[in-house]
Amino acid sequence: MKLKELYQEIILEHGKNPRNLGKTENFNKDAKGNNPLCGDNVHVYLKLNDQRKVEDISFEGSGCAISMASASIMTGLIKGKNDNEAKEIIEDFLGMIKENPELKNKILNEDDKTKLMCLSGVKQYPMRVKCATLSWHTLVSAMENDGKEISTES
Amino acid sequence: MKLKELYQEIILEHGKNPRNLGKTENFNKDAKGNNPLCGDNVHVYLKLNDQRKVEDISFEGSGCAISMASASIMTGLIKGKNDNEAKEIIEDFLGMIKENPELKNKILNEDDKTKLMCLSGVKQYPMRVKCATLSWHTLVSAMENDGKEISTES
Amino acid sequence: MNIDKIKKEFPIFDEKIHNTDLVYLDSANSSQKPKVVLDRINDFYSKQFSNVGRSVHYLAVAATNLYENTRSSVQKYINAKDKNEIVFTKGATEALNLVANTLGQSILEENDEVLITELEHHSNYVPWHFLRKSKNIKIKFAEINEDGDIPIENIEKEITDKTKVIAITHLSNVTGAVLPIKEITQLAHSKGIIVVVDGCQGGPHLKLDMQELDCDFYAISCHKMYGPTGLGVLYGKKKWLEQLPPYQGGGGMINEVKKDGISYGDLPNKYEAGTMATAQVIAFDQSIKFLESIGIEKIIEHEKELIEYGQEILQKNNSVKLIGSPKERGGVLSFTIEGVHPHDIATILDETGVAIRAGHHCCQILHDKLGIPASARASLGVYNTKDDLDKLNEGINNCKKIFDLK
Amino acid sequence: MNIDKIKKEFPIFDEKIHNTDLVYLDSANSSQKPKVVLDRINDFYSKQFSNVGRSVHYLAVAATNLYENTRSSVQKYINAKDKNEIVFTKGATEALNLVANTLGQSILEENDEVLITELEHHSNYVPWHFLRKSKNIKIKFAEINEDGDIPIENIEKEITDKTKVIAITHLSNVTGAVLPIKEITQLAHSKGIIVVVDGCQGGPHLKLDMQELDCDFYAISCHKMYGPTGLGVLYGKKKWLEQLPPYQGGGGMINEVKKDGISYGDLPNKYEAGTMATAQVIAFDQSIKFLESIGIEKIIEHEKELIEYGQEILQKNNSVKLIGSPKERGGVLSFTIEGVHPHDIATILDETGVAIRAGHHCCQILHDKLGIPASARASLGVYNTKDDLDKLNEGINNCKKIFDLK
Ligand SMILES: Cc1ncc(COP(=O)(O)O)c(C=O)c1O
Ligand SMILES: Cc1ncc(COP(=O)(O)O)c(C=O)c1O
Repeated sequence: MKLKELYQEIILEHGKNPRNLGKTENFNKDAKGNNPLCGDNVHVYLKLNDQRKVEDISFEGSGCAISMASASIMTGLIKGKNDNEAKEIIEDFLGMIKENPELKNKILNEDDKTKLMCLSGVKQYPMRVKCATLSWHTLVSAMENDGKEISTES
Repeated sequence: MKLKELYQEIILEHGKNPRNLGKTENFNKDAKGNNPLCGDNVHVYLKLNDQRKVEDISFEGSGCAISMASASIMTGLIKGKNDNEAKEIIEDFLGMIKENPELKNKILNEDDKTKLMCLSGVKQYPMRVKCATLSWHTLVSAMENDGKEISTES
Repeated sequence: MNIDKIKKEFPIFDEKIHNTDLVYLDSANSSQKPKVVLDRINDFYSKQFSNVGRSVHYLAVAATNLYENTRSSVQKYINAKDKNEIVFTKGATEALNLVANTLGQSILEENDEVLITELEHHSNYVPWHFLRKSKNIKIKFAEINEDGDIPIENIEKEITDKTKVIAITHLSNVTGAVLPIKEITQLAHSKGIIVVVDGCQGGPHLKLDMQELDCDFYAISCHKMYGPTGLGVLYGKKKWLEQLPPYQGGGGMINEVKKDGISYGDLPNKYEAGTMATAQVIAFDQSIKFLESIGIEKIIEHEKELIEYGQEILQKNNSVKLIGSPKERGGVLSFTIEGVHPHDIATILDETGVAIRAGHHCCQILHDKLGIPASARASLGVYNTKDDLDKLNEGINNCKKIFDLK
Repeated sequence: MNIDKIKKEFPIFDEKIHNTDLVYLDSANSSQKPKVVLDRINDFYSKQFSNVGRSVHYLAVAATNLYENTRSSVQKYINAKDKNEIVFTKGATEALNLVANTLGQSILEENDEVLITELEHHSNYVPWHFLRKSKNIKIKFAEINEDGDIPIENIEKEITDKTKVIAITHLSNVTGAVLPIKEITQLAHSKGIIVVVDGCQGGPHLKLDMQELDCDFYAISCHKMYGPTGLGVLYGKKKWLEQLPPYQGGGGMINEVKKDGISYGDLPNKYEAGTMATAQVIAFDQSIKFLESIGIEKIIEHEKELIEYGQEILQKNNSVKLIGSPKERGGVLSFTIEGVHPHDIATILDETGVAIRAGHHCCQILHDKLGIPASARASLGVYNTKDDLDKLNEGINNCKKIFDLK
């Protein structure tokens, strides 16, 4: 049953108790994301230090289990990485959701990769892909800090 | 063959050599008619004297054989009638074209009625009814002289 | 009313979704189509097709007559006084844009107020927002009460001597609240205010009587009334349609065209520029015949029974919270489950063939007011049964199981 | 190219008109539809129907994908650079209104000039006339030459430093003249002028390559391209569609909706407010596949042969006067018979099953210029044959007999 793959334990658990929820103190980069069709929204806050390392990251927002879990897992994995590593992880994740069977990056350890792969269940739910990717797109925007609001329709 | 009923001798003859074509001198009432879908147009000029008799009537315009013949026959029959008679003839004609099998008025003689009945062939051509009635509607408007342009779409 | 028989008229219910029967509870979004409508489309295209109104050949004449027949059928169905008060549009959204735009061109002035409600669909807000931007009009919102209703007092309260238009839904696509249009119109007209009704949900669920409601405009969405997509109807009182300027320009809507000026055609051509949705208009006649064959009174009764049943079982279900409890509710049951996001509900229900909608249903203002980003919505059509609502309830229980709720 | 086989794909040709075979020479008005298109409509409604883009259930997902597939097919068929440059409208007329309206809102200013031509259809004149009324822009007309062509010099001549837009037909629906859009665009762009092309007749008769033409906007009428009624396509360069304001407001085109402000969605949603013509969009994919299965080059060749044959026999026929003799003529043969009004011609032809159109074909400016109130028009589709043109000629001879002409 596909539903089991979508709503794995870890997704449900992160969805219910999302990590890094709130507004990081002293953030210096942020962006908002929005899914106009369903009303989901997310706001990602980032503290990038001088070495361009993500010192802190958090998010605010509301959304379905998938989107909350995705944001929760994402923030957990990105914290402590520098911006190039972060970008590689993001790209790898989006590629996996889109088409790749697996994650390819060499930055995350196996445990972390397993966590991320839990989100691969959405591949069978095209309308839910946006839920899984919204926070990631918003993170990209925050890092570029171009101030542009991200919508999953673009 | 229905076409023969539509294009009777008399229609073709009047269509080719319309009577009362031109602009009556000293007209005191007039109106324009227009069929926006096909571009046919007619301008009816009327000289109504103090006794409200149609002293003169004419028309300008361009259109198909049916519309030219109709205007030509109409102007011939209306000349010399007073306005109540004219109205009765118009109503009778429009009623015949719409649904009545025959003309009912007691004003026209049999010869004149026969002429008018030649236009009844359009009953089998719904899209051509407007061609036969445009000048008549325009005449009504001229008599009322309300200055409103008549369009067969109304 | 024999629902089994009615359901058989809808080919879609022969299909399997995820290997189970389809439980379609998304009719407020768009209704399914009976076979007569599909057959009419097919027949028209394959045996009678021509463009209407423009040629004098056989097919064109026949098509034009069929097209105008639908106009007469709609007139009768909604009890409009005049056939020319019926304008075909591409949808209710276009109908509402037409009204806002032409009122904006000719009647509304800077600082005039348009009064809408917190229940309005974006299609009855954004077109007025355009005028807020371009003409500096004001938009006011009549508030919902705790039942999700708009009592007439809440409207009266917002009326000022600047209020020129009240634009309001007949039936909320979220709370299902039926608004007292007739009374609102009386109130509005006593103050010279124009009433525009968004009848998208009124169309399929309520008896439509324009002369009784007396509103100035009423917008209908044909695809929600068992008709084809790409078609709407704007009812407008003749005095307005004659007075207002045209909306779109093009072939068919003109009287005379010269290089230095253009005069426009009479009704209904004036508002039907370009080639219209000919086949859809012609087929919509069958939708009306279908509705008439059952009778709107019967449909209302049937849906009322379902709504009551649905309310009952959902109210009994722990964690489920119904949105609104309006005095009169038509066709729609929106709800949330504490701890499960509406999108997750919809996905989980879908797995057992139960199709509902999740989101803000184009009513973001309302959801903001309710303090929720989204809701789940089960909406009814003439083909639904209590069994469908039981399956909805089972699906909800399945959500709760997956999310480990009581 | 096997016309017999192609003709068999169109169910309408199994029908009898006045007890004779249908000779359909009114495709410039609207084309007939192949069975694949009708089947797709029927299949979609009866097996897959749902609204697109708004729900997450199975049917909605499938419908959304089908809908977006057509966008991709159109993109490929007209060689647009980006999928989001394809906007679905209710017709070409709406597409042209959209362009005029949004340019009027944001770019055109008082005394700016829009240059159109004497060949333009009312749908490419009235929308600009609206701006003449509301914004006091000027409209200029590039003149036809004696062949019914618009040589590029006649356009160049009218350009001033006030010219902001050239709005021009690709293929005249009266003279059949094919205009040199690519050259016109080069000229226009060298002066910073926006080019809007009315592609209604280009769509079915010419190879469409947006990147080659390089025009800024191109309007297509799907029902003239063997597709369903109630659907059009607006191609617009991304830079414009991104920059211009929205046209209609409603569900689906928004980003965020608050009481005091609204932000709009990204392309293509921004221009697709409300429920779209879902079934028609999905079926139009089959029209494109049908066109591709034959190949537009083959169609052009076939129609060219017919046009040459038609010109030949009509030129030989006394009293018949062809309208225009453009350098390149596509799809259309308009004519008059001295002494017989076009309406009479159409009625008489119809009696033998020959369907043509009579009137000004929504080109009153052109007819005024030619000094005739109306003309008769035979227009071609992929299903026509020389035999059809022979029947046209016979019908003309019948007119002459009835009207006692030589
Ligand atoms: C050249 C031209 N432009 C515009 C139109 C209008 O297209 P539609 O009626 O499909 O909107 C037509 C067809 O009627 C046409 O031939
Ligand atoms: C209340 C209400 N208003 C307006 C609309 C918009 O109708 P459409 O999308 O058919 O234009 C809808 C449906 O989506 C609706 O439910």
